Amino acid sequence: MARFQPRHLLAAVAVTLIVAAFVAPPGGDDPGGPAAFFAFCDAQFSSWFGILAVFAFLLGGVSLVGTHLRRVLLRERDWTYSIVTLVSFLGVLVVGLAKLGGAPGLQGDPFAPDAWLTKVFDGVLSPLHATLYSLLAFYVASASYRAFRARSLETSVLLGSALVVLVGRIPSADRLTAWLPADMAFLRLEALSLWLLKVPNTAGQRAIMIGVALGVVSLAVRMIAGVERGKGGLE
Amino acid sequence: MNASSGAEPFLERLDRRWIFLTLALSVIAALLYEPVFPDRPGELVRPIFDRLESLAPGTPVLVSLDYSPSSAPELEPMAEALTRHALLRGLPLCYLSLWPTGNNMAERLESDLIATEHPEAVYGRDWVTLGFQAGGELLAHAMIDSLGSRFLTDSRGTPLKEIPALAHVVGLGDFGLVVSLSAGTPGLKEWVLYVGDAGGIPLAGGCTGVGAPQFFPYYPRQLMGLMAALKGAAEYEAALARVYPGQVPEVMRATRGMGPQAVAHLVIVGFILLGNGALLRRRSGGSAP
Amino acid sequence: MNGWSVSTSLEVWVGALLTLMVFSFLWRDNPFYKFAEHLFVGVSAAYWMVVGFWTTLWPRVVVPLVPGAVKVVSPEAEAGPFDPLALLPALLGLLMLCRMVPRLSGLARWPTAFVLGTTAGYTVVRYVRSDFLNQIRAAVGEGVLLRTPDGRLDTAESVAAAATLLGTLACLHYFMNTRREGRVSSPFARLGLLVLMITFGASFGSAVMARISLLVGRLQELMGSWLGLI
Amino acid sequence: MSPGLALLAAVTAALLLLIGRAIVLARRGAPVEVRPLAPVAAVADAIDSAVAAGRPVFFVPGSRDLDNMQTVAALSLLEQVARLCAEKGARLHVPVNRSMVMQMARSTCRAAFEAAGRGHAWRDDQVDYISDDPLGFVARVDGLVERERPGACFYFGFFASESLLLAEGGRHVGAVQVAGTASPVQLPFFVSSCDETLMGEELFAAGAKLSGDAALLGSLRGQDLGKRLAVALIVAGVALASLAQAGWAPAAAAWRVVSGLLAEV
Repeated sequence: MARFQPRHLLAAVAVTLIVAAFVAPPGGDDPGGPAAFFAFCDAQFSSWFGILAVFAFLLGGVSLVGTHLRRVLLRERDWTYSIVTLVSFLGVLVVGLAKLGGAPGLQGDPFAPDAWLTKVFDGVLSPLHATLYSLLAFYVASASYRAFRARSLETSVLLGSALVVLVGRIPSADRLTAWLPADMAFLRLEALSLWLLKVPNTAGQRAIMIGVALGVVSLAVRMIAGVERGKGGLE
Repeated sequence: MNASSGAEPFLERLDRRWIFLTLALSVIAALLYEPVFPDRPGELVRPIFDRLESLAPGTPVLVSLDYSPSSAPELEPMAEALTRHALLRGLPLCYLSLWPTGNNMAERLESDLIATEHPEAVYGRDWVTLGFQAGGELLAHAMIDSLGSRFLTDSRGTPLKEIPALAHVVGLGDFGLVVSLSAGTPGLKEWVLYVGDAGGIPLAGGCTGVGAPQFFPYYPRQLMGLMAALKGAAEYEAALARVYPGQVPEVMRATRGMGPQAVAHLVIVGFILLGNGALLRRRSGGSAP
Repeated sequence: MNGWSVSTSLEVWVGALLTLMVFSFLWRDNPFYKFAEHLFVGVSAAYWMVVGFWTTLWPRVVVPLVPGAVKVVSPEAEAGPFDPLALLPALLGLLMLCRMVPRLSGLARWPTAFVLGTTAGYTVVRYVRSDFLNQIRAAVGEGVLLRTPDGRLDTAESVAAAATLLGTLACLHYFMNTRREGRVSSPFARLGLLVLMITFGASFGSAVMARISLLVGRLQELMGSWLGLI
Repeated sequence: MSPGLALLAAVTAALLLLIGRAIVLARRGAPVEVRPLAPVAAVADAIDSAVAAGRPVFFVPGSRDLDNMQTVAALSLLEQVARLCAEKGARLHVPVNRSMVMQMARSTCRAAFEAAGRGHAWRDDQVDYISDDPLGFVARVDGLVERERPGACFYFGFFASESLLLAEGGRHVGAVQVAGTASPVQLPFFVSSCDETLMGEELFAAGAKLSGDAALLGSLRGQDLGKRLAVALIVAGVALASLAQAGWAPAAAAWRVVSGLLAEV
């Protein structure tokens, strides 16, 4: 057999986990014999991924420090701001790994209420998180202004359904279409908005999900068979 | 499918910062002057309100608080509205939760609402808190036949038999209505699949805006009513204010929260119409404004 | 609207200033945003590395391999047994770090292959169950001839079920990657695209409320706890 | 093994075989005629317009790690985009927010540049790790986009609310933007802000169409066979359920068995 290559390991691990999902389903009783091996893989491999991700942090950290250090040393554009990144990165790394502010030495929980790391999270990270998120309100407004234009049949349908749902969200907006006679009640704003979110929206979501499942299985088969491109990482 | 390029004169090339400024100023103004937009219960919310109105006093109502503080802004106003309505109609309330955070969500309702607005309410008679228990959908399913099989006591250690509110309750079917206020999993979906379908038990729900689209298909066959996002809560509050003027706070939480939302939606709809108006004018040969 | 009562808490001030720095980007790129951006990168990168170290590497690699280490974190704790199992992920981790040594960088392909293998292996069955079979079950539902509890034909719901079914099949048709020679895109596929456009318009519209509440929350923080205006 | 699990095993096996067989047939030369996909064509055009304007090309492979299949699909697309950038002499910049993605993206791009005979033009720090925090990552990428003013932006892979934050940033500097994600919740934001969008399954098909590789095109036919299987199951299920509802006894009995089985999956 050709020398055992990384892509053979990929195929072996993938096939093992697929079989494990049936031979040793999670929550089942503890299987004996060969199934125990599959149960072991199913349980352990995903936790190993988490461990590898932490090892990889070293590579990311080295790259981050390298990029910003080079920018400072070569006085590239915005190099003064790279100092902010370097100082804050190394500072928080020391504060967090050394658990400063909490119990003495390395004792206690790094995320304890009085630990400096928690103060950094509450004081710096959470306001930045909340504010970045809140930019979405502005971008939703500018995106809808530009994209919802009746240029083609497709964009007109996009515009129509968005408008019906948006106006439907304005309190007592259904007064706008309350004048419609009873037998045309399904055209009233609220009924239409409910219908859009109940019928076409459900149909579209289901088709997308079924398609994605097939795309995922197809990519998995290509990876296992070793024909998938983008495995530059394995060359 | 090309959604958004194409050179168009003035109004279409409007600098996006005008949109940002208008939106910011309108929301700031709404927060300062707190406009109230009267609302009316919609097709999905009215059945829940009517159901509670029709129950004979003394019929218990189950509210499952399946959310955490991060979703409280959208779901807690629903819990408050249901609590007010049940207490006004003399329907004993039973809080439980599939989420560990359910316990303190119940405590917030007890301290912030029941203690202040309904001091006359007596624990055990007017409301009871069973609290959180692990098990998710399996817990919900097991309670169909017997509540006592999983909750031997309430959250204060009192055996179920000694709680007047649950005197006639054996299984979930003995509740006038079961409502799950759900921010995710386990939540309303599990209640529908494991309780609504299986047990044939009348089920209503409350959900966040992002979660709403997945629940619309269940209405009305598997879900008799749904409060979706802050608007759903505001609609229930509108029904309460109309039927119980003076007995409920003049402007309740969701209705106040809908002020900035309504203003922001009006601004966004306004700009969309503006953009299309310019497009139509250009297409009909008129010169750009 | 009561008068101003500006907060005196440092944390509120830091949060408010950072908020304004990020908002300034809406006007245009400027030194304040650059500062907030670079601060955000440095603090958040380090924070998640610390989380990774103390929640994953320490309890699942260091302690099993060096049982005495547990005393460093909680002096009164008992040292657990030596667990050789932890050697496997640690070895794969060290192989990954060989990427930094040019001569050995080829060894890093093995942990990458392992990770890609677990991703493919875990994902296939999960997607076939929850996104393929369960969505097919939802699409079938209870068929299209639905009855009300008292046995009558529920026309409204039957029409809705039939329309949802038709929409799903049209969208699936639109997603067909290949086609028999010469067949131009069918009107059924065009219907599928229109259903998708309705889907995107409706879900865009229904997501606006959640985005607005994020902004409302931020402004309440600024106008409330910082400036005491509301 | 419970009946539900047996059904799941049967369907999984059927899909794996359908796709595997389609790949084998295609490698043996069976022709596969592929429906053109607008976003795929737009990728090459976007790179051309970036090179013409002397502006860089940005590629964001999603905001999750290698344990997400959408990230793996994005890295397959990255190989094609890197190949095109090498051939057309475009400056490629790949900001990433996971260390393992950084490592694989670097080796993928270096392999593509070397295959195009321009290995010397590739520097590993064109793939730069920013932060594991999705929002810290987005704040940085929006800043970079605003300052480097890329001519083309590609967003492929898993995105949460980062989708609109990135797409509006790129739109503001006038970049040609092509996106692709499998999450139905984020697709509306990409459709509204990008020039072209790969929807759901198309994210997994674009790499194959860009490469034109026989085996990969074969897998697309396999995906289509899977869709025909889904349509067949749906139509049969609806027919059976409707007949049962219409009161035809044998259908009702069969439907009880089938729906019971489906419920157990």
